[in-house]
Amino acid sequence: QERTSVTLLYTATTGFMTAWVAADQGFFADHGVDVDLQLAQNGSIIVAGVVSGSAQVGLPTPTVALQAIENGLDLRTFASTNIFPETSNAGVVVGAESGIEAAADLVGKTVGVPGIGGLLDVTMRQWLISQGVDVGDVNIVEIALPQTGDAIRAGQVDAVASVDPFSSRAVDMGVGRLIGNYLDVIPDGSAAGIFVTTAEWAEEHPEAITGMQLALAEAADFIRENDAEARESITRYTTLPAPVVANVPFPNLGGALEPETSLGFWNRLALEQGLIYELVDLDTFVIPFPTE
Amino acid sequence: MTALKGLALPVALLVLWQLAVVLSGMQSDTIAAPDAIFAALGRALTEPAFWADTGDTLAAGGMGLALGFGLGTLSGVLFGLIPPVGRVMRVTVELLRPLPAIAILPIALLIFGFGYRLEVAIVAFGTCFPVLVLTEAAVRQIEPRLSEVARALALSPGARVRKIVLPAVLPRLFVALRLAAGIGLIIAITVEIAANPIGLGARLMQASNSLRPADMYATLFWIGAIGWALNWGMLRLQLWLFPATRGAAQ
Amino acid sequence: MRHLHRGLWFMASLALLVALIWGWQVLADARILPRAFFPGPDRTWRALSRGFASGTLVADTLTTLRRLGLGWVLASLLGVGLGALVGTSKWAQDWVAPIFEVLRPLPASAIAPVLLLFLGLTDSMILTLIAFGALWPMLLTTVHGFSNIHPRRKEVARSLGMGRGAFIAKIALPGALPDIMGGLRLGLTVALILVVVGEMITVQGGLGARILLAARAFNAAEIFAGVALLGVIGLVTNALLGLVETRALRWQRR
Amino acid sequence: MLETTGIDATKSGTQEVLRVDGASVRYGAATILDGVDLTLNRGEFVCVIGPSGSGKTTFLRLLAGLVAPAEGRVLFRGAEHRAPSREIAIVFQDYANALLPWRDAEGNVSLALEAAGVPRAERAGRIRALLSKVGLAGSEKKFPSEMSGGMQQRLQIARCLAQEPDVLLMDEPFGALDAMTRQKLQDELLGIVRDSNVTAFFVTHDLEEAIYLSDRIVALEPDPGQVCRVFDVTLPKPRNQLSTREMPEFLRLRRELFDFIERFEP
Amino acid sequence: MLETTGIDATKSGTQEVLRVDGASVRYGAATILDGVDLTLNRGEFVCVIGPSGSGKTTFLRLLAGLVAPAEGRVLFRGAEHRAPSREIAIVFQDYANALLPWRDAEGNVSLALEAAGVPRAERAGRIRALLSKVGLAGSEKKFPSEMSGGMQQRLQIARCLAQEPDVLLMDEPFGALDAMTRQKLQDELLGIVRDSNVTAFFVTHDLEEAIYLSDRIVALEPDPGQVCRVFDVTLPKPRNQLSTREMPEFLRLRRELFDFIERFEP
Ligand SMILES: Nc1ncnc2c1ncn2[C@@H]1O[C@H](COP(=O)(O)OP(=O)(O)OP(=O)(O)O)[C@@H](O)[C@H]1O
Ligand SMILES: Nc1ncnc2c1ncn2[C@@H]1O[C@H](COP(=O)(O)OP(=O)(O)OP(=O)(O)O)[C@@H](O)[C@H]1O
Ligand SMILES: [Mg+2]
Ligand SMILES: [Mg+2]
Repeated sequence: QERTSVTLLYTATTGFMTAWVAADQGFFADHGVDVDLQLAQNGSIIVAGVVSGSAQVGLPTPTVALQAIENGLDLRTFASTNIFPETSNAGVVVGAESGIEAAADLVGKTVGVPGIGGLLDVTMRQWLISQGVDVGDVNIVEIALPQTGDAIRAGQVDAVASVDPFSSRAVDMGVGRLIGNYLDVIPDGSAAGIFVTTAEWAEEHPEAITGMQLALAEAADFIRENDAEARESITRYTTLPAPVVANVPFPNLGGALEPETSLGFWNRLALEQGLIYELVDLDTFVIPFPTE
Repeated sequence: MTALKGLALPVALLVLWQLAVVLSGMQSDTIAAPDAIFAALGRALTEPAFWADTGDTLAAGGMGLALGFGLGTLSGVLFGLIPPVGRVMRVTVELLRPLPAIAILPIALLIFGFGYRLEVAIVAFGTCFPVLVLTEAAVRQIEPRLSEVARALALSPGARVRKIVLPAVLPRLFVALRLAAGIGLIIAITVEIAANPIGLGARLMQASNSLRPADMYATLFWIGAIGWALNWGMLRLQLWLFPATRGAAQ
Repeated sequence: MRHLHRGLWFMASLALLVALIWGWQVLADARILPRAFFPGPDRTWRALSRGFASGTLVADTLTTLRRLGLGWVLASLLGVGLGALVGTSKWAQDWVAPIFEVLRPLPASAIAPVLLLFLGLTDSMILTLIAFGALWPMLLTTVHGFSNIHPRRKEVARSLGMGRGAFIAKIALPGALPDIMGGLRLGLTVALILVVVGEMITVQGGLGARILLAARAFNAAEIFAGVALLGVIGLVTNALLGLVETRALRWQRR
Repeated sequence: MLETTGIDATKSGTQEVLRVDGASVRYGAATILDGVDLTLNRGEFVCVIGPSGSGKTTFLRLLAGLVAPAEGRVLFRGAEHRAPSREIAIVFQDYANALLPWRDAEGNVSLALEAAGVPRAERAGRIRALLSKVGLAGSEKKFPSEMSGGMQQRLQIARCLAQEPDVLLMDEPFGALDAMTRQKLQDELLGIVRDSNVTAFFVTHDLEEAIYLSDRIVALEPDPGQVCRVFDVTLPKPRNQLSTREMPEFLRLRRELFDFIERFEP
Repeated sequence: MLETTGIDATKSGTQEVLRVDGASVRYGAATILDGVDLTLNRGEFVCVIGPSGSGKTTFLRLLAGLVAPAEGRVLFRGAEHRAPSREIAIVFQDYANALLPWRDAEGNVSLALEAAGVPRAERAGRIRALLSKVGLAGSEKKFPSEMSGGMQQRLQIARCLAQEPDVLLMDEPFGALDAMTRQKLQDELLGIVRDSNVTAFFVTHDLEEAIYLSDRIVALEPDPGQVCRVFDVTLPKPRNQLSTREMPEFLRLRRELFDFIERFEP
């Protein structure tokens, strides 16, 4: 059997653990794919890495991938990392003594997000809209997630749309308080992150893609049975302190992609918020799992 | 003695910092006390991976600097010596020169992907133009009498550059090189922070993302130390290369 | 006569630029450059005019210009002032200069997180970032200019009984002016870089933020539009500085 | 006012201004001047001659307080003198470096007035007078780079005169001038020294010039520089370019100096 | 080989080397030289005198090809001459700027030899000979900044001689030298001109020097610079510092030149 080498770009988010486990436990290798995992500094450069050929596969969030397609980059996706609902603590963190209780109180306030135009940002906006707030009345700025606690304490921002472990840490430090999980607006089954490659590479290596799909399915099964090994992989790839990792809840593991269920929500959201100008043809975009 | 004086102020600042952290009993994901930082640095210095990262940054930055500095001096000398060339290129250079290297990162990323090539290209772009401008100015400001001596001796263009132009501009070229090295290091680190998953910048970013401020500041200190050592080494080199400056005391 | 001469060269230089842009268009039309990330001049131009028509690009440009100007002036005052201090005072050379040497190589972008912490996502954070980063070229060139003053001129000052202030104002500064002007130019370039970096970090408006967002959305035409505007800003500010320089260095023409 | 080594300074008599006591100057290991003695009195005109490289410039720098003696002392008005003073003006041999290239002729003269705190309103008039005294009327707006060598040197002289010094140290100030300009400036200088009772120390390699100007001529011997002879010039004053130069005493001195200096033919 | 304006160049007769035809030089709006004519023949020694600022240096720069005439022409060996050539050596008035500060004495002389492609092995010997000819033996390793003014000027002369030029243009080369060194170098120079049949163009403000050296003396009139008189010097050769200077013809010429130049007193 011919072997394929693949460089896979990821960011240190626990949601991507199926890929780590599949690599650590040799599932990829079992299916003829030698995967080299490479950490990207931030999510926004993952697609660029794939397009330039530095990596063959990347793990961006769906909105990013949709925008890339809109702007003429021909991409394919073949699996999801994890799917909603999120199990971990995500939510809008506000100052403990700020008096902000609900979305409506954020009008006129400054809210930090990890990346404007990123998944958390657009979702948070959608949440604001669903709570009857005009997004234009909220000042949305970027901050790095690790600074969630410090930024609120220093008064740089009034609230942060954060995720774990940063949101829990801010709460534990007594700096902040959660006022609601904005990720609730996302329909169950939507993909949180997807495995993306270029159309060109996908056409040339169909068997490698199938191999990876199978390996990811095996990894998901493995994680459900072997908690300790899975946490080891998390520690290795996030370099988070071990006590933090011990308390991290596992994500809702994904796998096969259903165009409408997995990505339909993101496609419409991106259109509504003006990130794309027409809906992306999801059936071309998604490479389905092999039917056994 | 002089070295001691130089150390006084930084040491005082460090002590103040340590005191501030201890007294305020601060617990934070972004600030660490000097003692924790030095402990982290000590630990890092024994890791091979740390040295590999240092090597990556120096190699990528160094290659970029070599390329940028080479291109910059060459075109600077050319532009300075043959004013028509400099004048014709003027608007183009002036338009490209101030472009922040970091603004072309998104595009460079799509072309070069990750790794050395990306970093080398951006560092070269970022250092080439400052060097060009400084070299051109230095060449223009050569004592006109010396240019006349060169003309009177009918020195060939090559000899003119080697015997008159370069020695006359070398001290200023060194200032340019020192500056460019600083800029090169900044750009290399910035590229690594923003995109390139190699080197000290990536380590810095990783430390900051995984809530290890002591490691982050240790890396920052290390970067500072490298820059400082680079500069110090170049000053030595200058004294060694230009013994003629010794008579300038009078 | 001389003006005419200079004007002609400027036109020639402009013509070269136009030719280069035309070549780019040809390459883009021939699809030699990948369209997705190399939009031709035509698409860049369309992005520019769209931005100007909606007014957002004008606002961003003005924001960037204001920050650039303030930050650069701040950096210049600090750089030349500290440079003069180090260049003329043995004391400062011994006690203060070493810490500059330690601080200088610190990548300004790396201290941004620390600045963010103290100053927040504000203009003052961007300005401090610029001041910290753009200070060094001016400081270095000023020190260099000061240390290269001909010893005879120092002796003239001594024999005229000039104080330190008069020496700096009348002999050292004007003598170091060619070097300082070079530093100011370089500082402007660095300041422009840092404005962009700062805006990319804070995403508080300005061309840097605009380019960042365009890059996130893979909108290459808008990236190029932003980059082109930055180029023009650099060109114009430098030309202004060049005018000041020729006026200040009139005596140098021989 | 002729040569005296009197140390006692009384108002009416010879008044010592500058004194060098057994001073030596070294650059690194090389001894340039070795045990030099000299006393300059108020209103006196002393010229220094000696072969090229004998240490004339170094001697002048010692008197100016620009170099410190390795041995011996230099006294200015009785007090040890280690730094330059505004009362001592220096005309440097390398005029090109001593002028500020970014100031025009006016500006360069103005520098001395500014240093002395002369109010702005007064300056313009004094600058014009000084420039025309050295024959630079009409070149007020020229930058040094637009002047001939002789013009630059005259500009430096004008700046030194603007200082209104008590002592005027001049290092081959007329070396770049043509014969006529030179003679005119010689007479101008003698007039200034006479009128304002300035003490002049004048380095030259022109023997006739030395005789014409001096009350006393100091001859330096090279390797290392030493005062090897002092010639008293007893020619009557005021001097005259035609008659003085034809006096037998002038011709005698000229021959004597010439014979002296011939010994050091390189 | 005395003054002739013969244009015809035959091997044995007067051979024209440099010729200036109605040349004018302008800096911006100012006319510095106006319609100057002069012919220099092979082996001839021509001195230029004139008041300070009259355009002597400019005239020399014109002959050197360092400035182009706004009107008229300069011909070198019959061909239009607009750029400097290695066959024409120039001794600049501001010697301090004309030396390479980063090379020592040897290195500065070596520059000319390198330019002429002299093999490395030969250079050392020739450099030593040249330096000792100008009295700088023993100063081979000194940098210009460690030399006195006169030494720097002699170093520049050595470099020009190393060029082995056909034409030697000198701008007040002996201005910074003492009388003895000066006389020695004058004789040295005359010897070189005689032996190697060099053409010399020599700017000076010392009238006696001009007479002693010249076959012909060109006098410049200022504002704008013009050749206003040419004096032929018919003193016998070889010349001698003592006897030549005492000849009646020498004294007559001296008086004539002096009267001439006095007209331009500033
Ligand atoms: N900075 C220096 N370092 C070493 N030696 C020096 C320095 N300056 C001068 N000298 C030496 O000191 C000696 C005397 O120099 P000085 O300039 O005083 O001579 P001078 O009599 O003025 O000569 P000239 O008439 O040529 O100007 C020379 O031999 C010179 O080489
Ligand atoms: N670059 C220049 N720009 C404008 N004017 C100049 C320039 N160079 C020289 N001049 C003017 O040209 C005239 C002649 O100068 P030049 O140097 O030829 O005189 P010179 O005869 O050599 O005088 P000196 O004996 O004092 O050296 C002077 O009036 C001078 O001011
Ligand atoms: Mg001297
Ligand atoms: Mg001249």
